[in-house]
Amino acid sequence: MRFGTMFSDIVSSLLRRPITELYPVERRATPDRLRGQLHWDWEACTGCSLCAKECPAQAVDLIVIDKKAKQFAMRYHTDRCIYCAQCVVNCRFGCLEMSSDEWELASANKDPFTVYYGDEANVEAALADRAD
Amino acid sequence: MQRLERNWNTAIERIKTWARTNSPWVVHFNSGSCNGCDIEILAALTPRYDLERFGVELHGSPRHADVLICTGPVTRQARDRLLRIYEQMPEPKFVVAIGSCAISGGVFQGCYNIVGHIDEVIPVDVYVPGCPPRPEAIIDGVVKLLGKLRPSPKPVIEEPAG
Amino acid sequence: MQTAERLQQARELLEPRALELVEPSTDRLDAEMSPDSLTAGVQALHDHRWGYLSTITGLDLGPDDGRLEVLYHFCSGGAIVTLRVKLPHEDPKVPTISKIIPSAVIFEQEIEEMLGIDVLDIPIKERLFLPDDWPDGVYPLRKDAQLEGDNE
Amino acid sequence: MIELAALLFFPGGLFVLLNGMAYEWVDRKLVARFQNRVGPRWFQPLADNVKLLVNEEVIPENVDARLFITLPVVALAGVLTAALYVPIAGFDPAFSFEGDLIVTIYMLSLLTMATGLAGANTRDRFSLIGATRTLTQLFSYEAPFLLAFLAPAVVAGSWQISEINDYAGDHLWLILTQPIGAIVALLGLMGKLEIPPFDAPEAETEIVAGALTEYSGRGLALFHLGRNVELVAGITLLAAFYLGGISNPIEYVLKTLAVLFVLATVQTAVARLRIDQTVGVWWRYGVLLVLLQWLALIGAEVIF
Amino acid sequence: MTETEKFSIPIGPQHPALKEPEHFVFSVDGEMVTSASVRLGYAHRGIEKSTENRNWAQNLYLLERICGICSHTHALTYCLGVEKLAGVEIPPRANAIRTLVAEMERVHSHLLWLGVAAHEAGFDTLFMYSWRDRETIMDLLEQLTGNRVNYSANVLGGVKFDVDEELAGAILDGLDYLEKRTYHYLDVVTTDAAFLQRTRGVGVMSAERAERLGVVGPTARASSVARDVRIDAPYAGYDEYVPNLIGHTTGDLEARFEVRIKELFESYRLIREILATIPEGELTSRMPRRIKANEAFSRVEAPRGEVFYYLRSNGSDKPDRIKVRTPTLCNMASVLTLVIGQQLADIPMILVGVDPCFSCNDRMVAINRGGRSEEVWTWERLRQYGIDYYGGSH
Ligand code: SF4
Ligand code: SF4
Ligand code: SF4
Ligand code: SF4
Ligand code: SF4
Ligand code: SF4
Ligand code: SF4
Ligand code: SF4
Repeated sequence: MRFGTMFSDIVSSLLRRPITELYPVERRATPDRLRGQLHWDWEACTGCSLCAKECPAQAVDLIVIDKKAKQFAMRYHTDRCIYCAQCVVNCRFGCLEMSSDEWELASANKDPFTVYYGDEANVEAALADRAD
Repeated sequence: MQRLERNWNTAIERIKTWARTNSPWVVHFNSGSCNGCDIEILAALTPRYDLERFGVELHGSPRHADVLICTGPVTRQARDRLLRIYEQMPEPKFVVAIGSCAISGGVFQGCYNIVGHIDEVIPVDVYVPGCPPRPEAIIDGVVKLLGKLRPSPKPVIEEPAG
Repeated sequence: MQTAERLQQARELLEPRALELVEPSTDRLDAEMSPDSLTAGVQALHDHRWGYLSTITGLDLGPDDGRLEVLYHFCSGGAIVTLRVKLPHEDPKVPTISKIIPSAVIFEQEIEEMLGIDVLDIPIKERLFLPDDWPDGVYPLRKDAQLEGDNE
Repeated sequence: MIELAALLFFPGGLFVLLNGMAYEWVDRKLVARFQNRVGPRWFQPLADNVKLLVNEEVIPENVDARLFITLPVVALAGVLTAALYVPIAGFDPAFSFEGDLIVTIYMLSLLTMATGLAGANTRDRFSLIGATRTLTQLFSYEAPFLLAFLAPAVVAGSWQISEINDYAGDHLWLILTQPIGAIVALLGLMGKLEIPPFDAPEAETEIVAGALTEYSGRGLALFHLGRNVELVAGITLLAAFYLGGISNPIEYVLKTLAVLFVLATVQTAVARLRIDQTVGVWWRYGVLLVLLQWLALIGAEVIF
Repeated sequence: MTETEKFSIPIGPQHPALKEPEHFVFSVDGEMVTSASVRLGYAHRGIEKSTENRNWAQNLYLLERICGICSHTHALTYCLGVEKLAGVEIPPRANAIRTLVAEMERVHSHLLWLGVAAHEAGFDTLFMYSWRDRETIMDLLEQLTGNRVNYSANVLGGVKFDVDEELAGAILDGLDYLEKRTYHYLDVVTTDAAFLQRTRGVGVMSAERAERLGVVGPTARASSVARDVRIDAPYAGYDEYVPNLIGHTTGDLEARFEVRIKELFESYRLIREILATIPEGELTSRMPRRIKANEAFSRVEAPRGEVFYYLRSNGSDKPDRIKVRTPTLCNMASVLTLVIGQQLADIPMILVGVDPCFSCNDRMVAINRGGRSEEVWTWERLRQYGIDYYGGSH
């Protein structure tokens, strides 16, 4: 039984700089594997929809614009996504990737949480579809 | 004379805003989360991230708090508690929803005992997606909340519906 | 003691009381019980200090079978013994085993609440998981339960 | 006129408040550094208090509203009065008379009493428990604390703070001759301020925020400020009595900060005592130790 | 006292640390506790039912989120069960990586628990330091898996990622630091006077009692019940990487601290062993999307004790029934039975003693005498009552 077993820690901390990282002033590099926002390469996509099918949170939708011509758009909800990467695993064509740098997604309103991917015409078509 | 009064009023407003943005005291409520977000919030208070740098203090009583930090989807049983805590907080009050399930239900969408996400029960000021968001992302959310307060202090939030 | 030995011991204990014994894999022994012989089986395991009650699972076997089933899982080392009781869909009743194993109450409460299985003489009848305003007679784990929100 | 200014601004009122906030910052910063983190910014206590002052004050239902509002005022007024008799900033106390030591010590207790009453008044269960604990603790440390402060008075042969201060300045530091008294006084002060390990009355893990659970806005701010003033007055007294007196601002700053440093160290290095343990510690050891020292003092008087 | 008195222990609904809020109600006849019940459900989301509406892959992530603290445990238990159902053998390298993550999770969880327990005891400095050091393992987990909590390391049939030399080196460096710190914490919890007076001799549970009640995990082991699924029924990589059983005989709170901290050393050893001898090979096996009708059990040793899953498939791409039994529920059940027939005055010790986490135990009790005015009892008052009741020999 002793008193003040943490004393050594206290003294050494007083003499050292705090361990605190000064985020947001300093931003530590994030590991490569970090799972942030999802990105989609529409050129490689075949439209198999496997990504959407096994998404546990209904966070991705594949919007078919023109099936024959392989024209697709993708709607992705950053606020539903649970960053599990099942969609990345499922895609056999490697179209999906999770950014290791885009994880500061906080926002004061929900608009930025719905993201459309695809080339311009397709996104517009998808948006128009939604407006109806 | 009128100008003096106006200047005086803006000065007072400035001071109020300054004090509020520099002293956000928080209270935390888990309305059915998986604990993942909760431990990350706690982690944000510990030496590595140290939210006290921004004046954030964790309080147990909603009466002392300015900011309610919510995690998790809202379960049927927790709904009333959430409302009650929100009502107990003094004005002006702010709400931060942490984690995908607090914003949209996340992975728990469609479970039978979930009544919805936080902003279906009380108004939310800042959303922080992630499952769970990293402590830095939570700090980012807090900073965004403070930024939101800064330009013009937000007037009283309207009472929650229901 | 090896898993096989443990299972052998359990087999000896349950043989006289079970309707049927099967070993689906090397670490398992399943004993089909009738609601009446259940307590005797549990008592036998308990008296010989065979393992501990891990949990009780209730399940709905679906419209084809039309029955409910309650599984009592006992673990000892690597061995798992399961006592299975099949019950009718209408008015299902099992005796409580909490007289023998008091810590079973919580699991029994759960099957009552989630599946509407009447556990006779259970010491506690209060709600455990479901919200206070949950409607009576709705048992979420039954296959035919009508639950709002549980779409998809 | 000058007296009024002394009362309101310096060394009374405003100065003590600012001083209190500054010391709160030092204390929090030290604790943070001891825990290897950065800690609050220098204006943190100011921002906290201003914010509380401008925020809405919720008056819960079924409390005595008048009491609810006046208690914080009484608490702050009490400690501010106490501060007038203490050599703040190294100047002679604003007021002084024979026996002011006793008055000061009781004025310092007023804050605790008010806190307890405030808790009892709000009827919230956490507040009630907090109030009970606050008062229990008050009764347990009060006697040894008082005795520890009276010992210097006895050797100085006066009940007047300024005279004891002068005496302490002229003689060997009392912390050397009366070490036990110094320790008991320090611990008593920690008990008064409800800082760890004596923070059971507001143990966040157990009873949310103790007696003040239901307070918000202005009331909470006043209690906070009261606590800060008490901190200043307390450590000033301690430094004046046990660390060789305080006669100029430099001495004041150095000596009070030294006490504050010790306070912060002790508070970081220990775990919270349960309330029954707190009471036990005080009655079993606190009183005993002080009495021992008294005996030694009397013995010394007799021999020399 | 003939009226029935009811005690209820409300657990702060807002609770920054962890754990689902729970609510105990004790009925008392005079001095004797006649029944005890617990109210869960504030965090009840209806997960078990929802599994029946999701396909096998989606359920992995749903179940992982039963609890963020042992997320990998739940995902692992589920994967092992599903693989058993489908009869899929997973590659040895995947098994080793699963074991690696499981042990790293144990490290994070035990350090977290140490911090929270210290915080509950009012020892914030220990809380701050243990969480500071916990960041080391959190960083490593993030580097390895891509997320700090809810790692999603598993897929059905294997794991998502590999460890390379560089990562292994980083992990080993982290462990060296943590090991040094862990010795220090062991020293703190076994010698610090202020801390020991809150833990030594508190909440003692005898071996016989623990055995009978089916208590699991470190709580059981601290009462010298040798129960550890990793040893009793090895899963994943544990038949190659065998942990030693850490036990203690006194069964009090101090013993539980010691067991957990000593388990950390075991975890460090296992992690080092895994990294040194990890087998080469594939990371995944093929999983069918539909699984033939079958049933399986799956047991895994979570940081807090045994997790038990029952899984049943019906030939579709969705499960027919999944039953989850978490260690906390199991230990909770034992609390409730332990108190029946006990003196009122013993309740606090029993609660504090059996439950592995204290966050809610050190709160308070409200007494409702026959439905009239609600009298409030503090934890302290109850404890004081206990002391008085036993003649104040304390
Ligand atoms: S392999 Fe993929 S793209 Fe091809 S048919 Fe199957 S699901 Fe569709
Ligand atoms: S990461 Fe997971 S939750 Fe997010 S879109 Fe992909 S599958 Fe869905
Ligand atoms: S899984 Fe890949 S290829 Fe298939 S729809 Fe999704 S992104 Fe396109
Ligand atoms: S967002 Fe994810 S980590 Fe947070 S509570 Fe929900 S499931 Fe858990
Ligand atoms: S004491 Fe309880 S309420 Fe306070 S921070 Fe700790 S866990 Fe949360
Ligand atoms: S784990 Fe338990 S409490 Fe949580 S949702 Fe499932 S049944 Fe409810
Ligand atoms: S035992 Fe259960 S509740 Fe506790 S941390 Fe693990 S998964 Fe979560
Ligand atoms: S500390 Fe124990 S009793 Fe409290 S919430 Fe956690 S598991 Fe439940």
